[in-house]
Amino acid sequence: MTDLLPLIVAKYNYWLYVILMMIGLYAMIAKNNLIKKVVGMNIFQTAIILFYLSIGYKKDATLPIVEVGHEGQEAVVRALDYINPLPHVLMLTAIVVSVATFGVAMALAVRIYQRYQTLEEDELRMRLSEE
Amino acid sequence: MKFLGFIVVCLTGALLLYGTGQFPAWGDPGSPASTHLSNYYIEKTVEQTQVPNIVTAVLADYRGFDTMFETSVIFCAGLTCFLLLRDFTEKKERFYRHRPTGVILHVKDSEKVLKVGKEFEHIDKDFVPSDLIIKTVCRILIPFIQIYALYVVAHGDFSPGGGFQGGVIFGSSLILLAISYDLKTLVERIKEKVLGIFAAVGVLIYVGIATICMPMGGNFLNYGMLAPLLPGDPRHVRALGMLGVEIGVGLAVMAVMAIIYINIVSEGRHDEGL
Amino acid sequence: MHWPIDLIVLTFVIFCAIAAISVKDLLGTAILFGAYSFMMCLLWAIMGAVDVAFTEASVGAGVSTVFFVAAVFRTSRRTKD
Amino acid sequence: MDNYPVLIVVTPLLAALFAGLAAWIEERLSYPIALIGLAISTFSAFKVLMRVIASGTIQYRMAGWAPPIGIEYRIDLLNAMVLMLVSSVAFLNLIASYKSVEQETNDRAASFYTVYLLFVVGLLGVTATGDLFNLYVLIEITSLTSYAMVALGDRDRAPLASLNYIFIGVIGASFYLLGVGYLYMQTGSLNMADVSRILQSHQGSSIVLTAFILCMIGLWIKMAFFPLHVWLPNAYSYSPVAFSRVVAPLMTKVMIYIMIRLMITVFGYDYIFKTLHLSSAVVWLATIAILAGAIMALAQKNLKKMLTYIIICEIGYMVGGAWMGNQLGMTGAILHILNDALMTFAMFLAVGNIVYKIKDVDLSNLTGLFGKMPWTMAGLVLAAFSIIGVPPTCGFFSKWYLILAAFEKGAYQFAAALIISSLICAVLFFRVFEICFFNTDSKDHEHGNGHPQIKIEEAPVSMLIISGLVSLSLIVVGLFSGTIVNTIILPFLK
Amino acid sequence: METIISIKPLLAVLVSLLVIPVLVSSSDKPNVRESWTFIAGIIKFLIVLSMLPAVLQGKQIVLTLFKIAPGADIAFRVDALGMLFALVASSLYIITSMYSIGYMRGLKEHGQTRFACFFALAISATIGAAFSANLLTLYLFYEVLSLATYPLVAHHQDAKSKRAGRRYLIFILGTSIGLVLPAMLYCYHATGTLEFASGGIFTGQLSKPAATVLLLMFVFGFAKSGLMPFHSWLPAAMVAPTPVSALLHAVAVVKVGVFSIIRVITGIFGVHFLLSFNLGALVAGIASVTIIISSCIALTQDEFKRRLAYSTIGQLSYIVLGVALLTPKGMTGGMLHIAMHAFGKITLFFCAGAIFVATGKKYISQMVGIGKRMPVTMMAFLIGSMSIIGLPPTGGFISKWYLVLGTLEGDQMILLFVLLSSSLLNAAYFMPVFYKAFFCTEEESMFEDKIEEAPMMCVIPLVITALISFALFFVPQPFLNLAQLAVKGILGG
Repeated sequence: MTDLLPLIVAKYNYWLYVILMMIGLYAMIAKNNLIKKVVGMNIFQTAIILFYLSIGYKKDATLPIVEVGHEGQEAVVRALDYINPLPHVLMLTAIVVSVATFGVAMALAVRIYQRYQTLEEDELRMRLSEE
Repeated sequence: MKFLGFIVVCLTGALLLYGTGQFPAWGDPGSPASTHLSNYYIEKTVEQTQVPNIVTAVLADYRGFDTMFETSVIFCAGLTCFLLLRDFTEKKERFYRHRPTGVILHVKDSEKVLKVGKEFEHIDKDFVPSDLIIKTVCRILIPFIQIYALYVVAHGDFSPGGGFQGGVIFGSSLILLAISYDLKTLVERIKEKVLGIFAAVGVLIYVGIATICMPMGGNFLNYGMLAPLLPGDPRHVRALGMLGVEIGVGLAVMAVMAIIYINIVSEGRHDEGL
Repeated sequence: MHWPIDLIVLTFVIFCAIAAISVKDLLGTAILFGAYSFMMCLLWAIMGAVDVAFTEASVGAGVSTVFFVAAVFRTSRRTKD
Repeated sequence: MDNYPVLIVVTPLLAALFAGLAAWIEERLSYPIALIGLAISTFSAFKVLMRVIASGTIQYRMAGWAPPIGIEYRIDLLNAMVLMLVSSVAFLNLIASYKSVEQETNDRAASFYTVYLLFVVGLLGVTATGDLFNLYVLIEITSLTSYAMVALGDRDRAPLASLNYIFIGVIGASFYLLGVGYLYMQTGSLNMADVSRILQSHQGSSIVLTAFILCMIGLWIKMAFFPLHVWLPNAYSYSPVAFSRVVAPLMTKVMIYIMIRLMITVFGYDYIFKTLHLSSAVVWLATIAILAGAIMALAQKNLKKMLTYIIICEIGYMVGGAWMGNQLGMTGAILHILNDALMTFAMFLAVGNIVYKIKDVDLSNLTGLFGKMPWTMAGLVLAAFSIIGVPPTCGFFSKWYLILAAFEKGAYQFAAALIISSLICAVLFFRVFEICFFNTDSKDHEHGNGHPQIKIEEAPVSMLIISGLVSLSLIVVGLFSGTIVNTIILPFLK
Repeated sequence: METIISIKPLLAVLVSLLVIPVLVSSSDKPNVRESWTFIAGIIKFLIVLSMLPAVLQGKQIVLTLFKIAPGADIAFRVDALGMLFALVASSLYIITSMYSIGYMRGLKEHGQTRFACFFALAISATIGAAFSANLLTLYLFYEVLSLATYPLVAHHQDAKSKRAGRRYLIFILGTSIGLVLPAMLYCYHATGTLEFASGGIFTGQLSKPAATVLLLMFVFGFAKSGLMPFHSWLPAAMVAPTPVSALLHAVAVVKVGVFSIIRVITGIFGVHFLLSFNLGALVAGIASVTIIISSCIALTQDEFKRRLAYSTIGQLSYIVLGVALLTPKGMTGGMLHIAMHAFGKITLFFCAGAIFVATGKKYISQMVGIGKRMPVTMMAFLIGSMSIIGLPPTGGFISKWYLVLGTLEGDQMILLFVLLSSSLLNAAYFMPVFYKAFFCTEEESMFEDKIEEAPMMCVIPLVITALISFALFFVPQPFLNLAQLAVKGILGG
């Protein structure tokens, strides 16, 4: 038990990401309202982004922006001083993808509401089976 | 469904927790992720590209190919919203305000559209904002927001930010205009056609810059080959290439954000809305 | 490490996430969702991912929320769960 | 410097953008632009294929950065084949689509072509890339465009189908992304070859195992492998014909390709079959998938819906073959990627022609079609035979390899499932043929004198020619399957 | 054995395939269309015939088209057995085309172009099956034949033909996909080849139970051979127009089934292999049961074509029986019976069709006195039925003679008994027809005076086939030589 606590503390970001992801996934599967599902989807995606950024984090390191001296006085850059930039890059892309999906999902929700006047899945299913 | 969802979620969670067991400690500088590739980027970026913001450099140069498609994704999202929602038919039910008297006319189911001018004013059915304070504040704020957006785009090489963030901020300023006044104001100022062309042109700038590198003798996206075309220090050519690309991204993102907003909020009719 | 801040933000993130999917009013969900995004963005800023945090602040807390409200405006606030 | 590999992907992208611009300036220009873009792409794919066959794997460095640093295109025989397949199917479909797009999306055809091209860009990029994250971005492009396309179909039901597709698609893509994250955490790299090299020394790691499971589940969701298939039937059957003709043959097949690519190039045979021992379990799953797909297809009353369930059944073939763990199985799976894409394409081309004429393809509406649309039906019959697995159509030969692989591994249940599904497909299609061949309202006339002369009402020539060509290619590809196996698949697997 | 590489087998297959587009394009000019059918038939026959001398000299003509997998190509090989079958099928195709012109026009059938096209396709597949060099190619043509025949069976497009077509497909396609395909793939898996070899391809890979199961899968899987219990498609398929029943369901289709069984027994398993496990007796047993039962059922059928169909089922089993005896004489008899039965049975079907064209009657009980109105037809019928029963002086006698010799050679007294008793049954179900047709008074006759012979195009073919049946008794050489050559090749003598 003694080494469990440090383990939990040392990786709490990862635990958090798992929890968020489970929340998001649960909302996507179990929620009845389509917009709620979209929210779940977004939580799910941000959880993954959190995971990636946690991979990239480095203790005692600073932002991945190199401090450059003026005109040619380039200091020696030590890799240990800077946070890993690659996950940031990847996650920028992921955020863009998620907002794109979000926009499309919202547009679809509006379309569905136009047609059926409801966003509740059970009511939609009822309407569909009526037709 | 709830129960099934719960089980699926628990299984996923268990799998992820299982995977977490052997993770390197959080923030460990010696983990593989922080040593294999990232060191190269951190150490070589400035030397190779003259761009201090490593994220921008990796985004627009080393992994510029990803970003090109990311921009295409955004373009595609805008196009999708347009395709899904855009409705060119006029709404049958309309409201007009008679300016001199302030009487509101409710026109139901009529093909005839009243002439909007000095006498009559077309007003929204659902939402009529008319708050002087908000209008005035936004009027003052919007230009500053837009300048800030341009700054974010242009300064992306040196500080956090870049084409995408700048584009979103610029787009937000347009949305703010629509919210504080009304949708018609925005649509009149920036035509749908302009937005559509901006979106395509933005991505085209990116792909175009990338493509030009090929006839110049380099691989796709190799900004280094653009040196003969660009003025200034050839060492900065990559930074310039990235700037060009970021401008393209910004343009596209700005347009797409506005397109998505306008289409969603007006159900594709571009007349009334939040 | 600013672990107290970190911890507070973490708590908020989870709180907002759960609240966002369980509030029975979609407009409320929209706002909570914006708050969630913003908390997330803070968390990332703490972790040194400024670019990502910047993006999330403008996208997640900004534009997405606006899209959300716009969609709710055109559909309905009603939700059963 | 030779830029063909990137031209395969970039020309359609450029064409998409120009077509998008043309939508606002001169709408009629967008179709020729799209056509030219895909033609160049197909030509480049052909060039690349020839070069790869002649001189082996091609590597192309984006922006000139060496592989683990930058993104590379690594095109070997398998990629080259799939690239050729995707680009030519997309190109042919575009030719055939002109009329049906006009019919289905009258006022926004230009935007349709833009989205269509972006979809193709996504598929091509997914196939060509050698970078795990680039793959994700391109999967998202394909997904996003397909959400859009699906939603454009049937006015009433398509948006809901599309939204459900989004939810499941996002889960799938996110699982894949997570898997890549786990891999990145273990290796610090995103380049497939590099990751594979580093993974050699982490065979027992739980991170790698989780990554593997996540990637596979993600891809299975994306390819609609049986228990995860729920989104596919609605999404494919409500989408516009011009799109379902390209998504049905290509989307799932490209996903299978990715699965095979991950299995062979990234994780490696040894890891999957010697370290994990998951083979039998997945083959059992595939067996169930095949049977379930076939049985669900039996319950359908709509031709398009029925075909979508057959796709699910075919996915079981390929997954089972790939997981068989022997060379024959992999050969069968890869060959079936090609064959299934072609036969589904032929099938949907024919169905597209029918939809063009009679809108609703409920089985009860199809009476007398053999008389009305003989050429279309000929194409349909050939495609159906290929799906049933009648020699010499190509469907038979991939089945041949798959069953042999099952025998070799001793997975007799899989072989039995293949044969049963063939029989069920035969029942399915002959049910359709019966409806099309016999007039239900025909009186009990003794000797055919009462047959009214049915007027031929065929689809437009542009659609017919493509349909006929593709259907004939089923036989040609079938007869040359030995050549394909020997020049492309076996050298690749060696 | 000497082999010649030649494109002729391919040509023989392709001729009628290539003529299909021509037929389609001339669909509104019936005379042009029919002459093309003829020309194709004759060219096909000539090509087959031109290969005969080489085959009779003991050479084989081979051609490999496509390499699919090692040991399983799409390839042709013309040997004596294939030659025998191809000769029968292609010669009868010409005669049947002539007959079908008379029949189809006489009845003003619809969809004649479609009919001609699928007929051409079917005969192509038949020739292809005859010339197949390995099981894969054989299976390919077998399946093509099954599918090409479906529109012919269901030609009338009414409810009855729908049912018949459905039954036809369930039996033929179901067995070929469900039984033959796995069996074939298992063979390939076990041996790595599907090439027909005179000694079989198995070299001890199979235990007896496995071999039994595999053999049964093949024997029942080739359901076109009509072995019970997979026979009932054949009577059902009699709803098809008579030319179809005549050529396909008396000659081409059913014989392809039997031919495939012979190929599997001799080329895949090998005679010695089967002898060592005593599996020949099993097949022979199934065949004899089929012979007896089908003959008994034939007695009860009143519809003329159905009676013929059950007779066909019995006769096909003769062939299987003969080959399953695994003795030289028996196999010769079986193979010879392919030819002899073909000429006899096609005559009978032609007669049934001619009667139908002339009078519209389908049932035997309605045919009282027809012999007086259509004497030529009924005389041909007599010769045909004698050939089937096995009475001299018709060709049927020769094959049956060899079969009997075969049973004696193999000491199979039960089988001998089966053969003889079934001959009696044959006579029992054919002779009443003849009796009804001729031996009745003028009052009993069911026919008006105005009834005449069917059109010339119907009568000439049946006269020709009857004469050939007759002539084969005196000149059985080409077929007999081929059969003996084939047996010699198989037994490695």
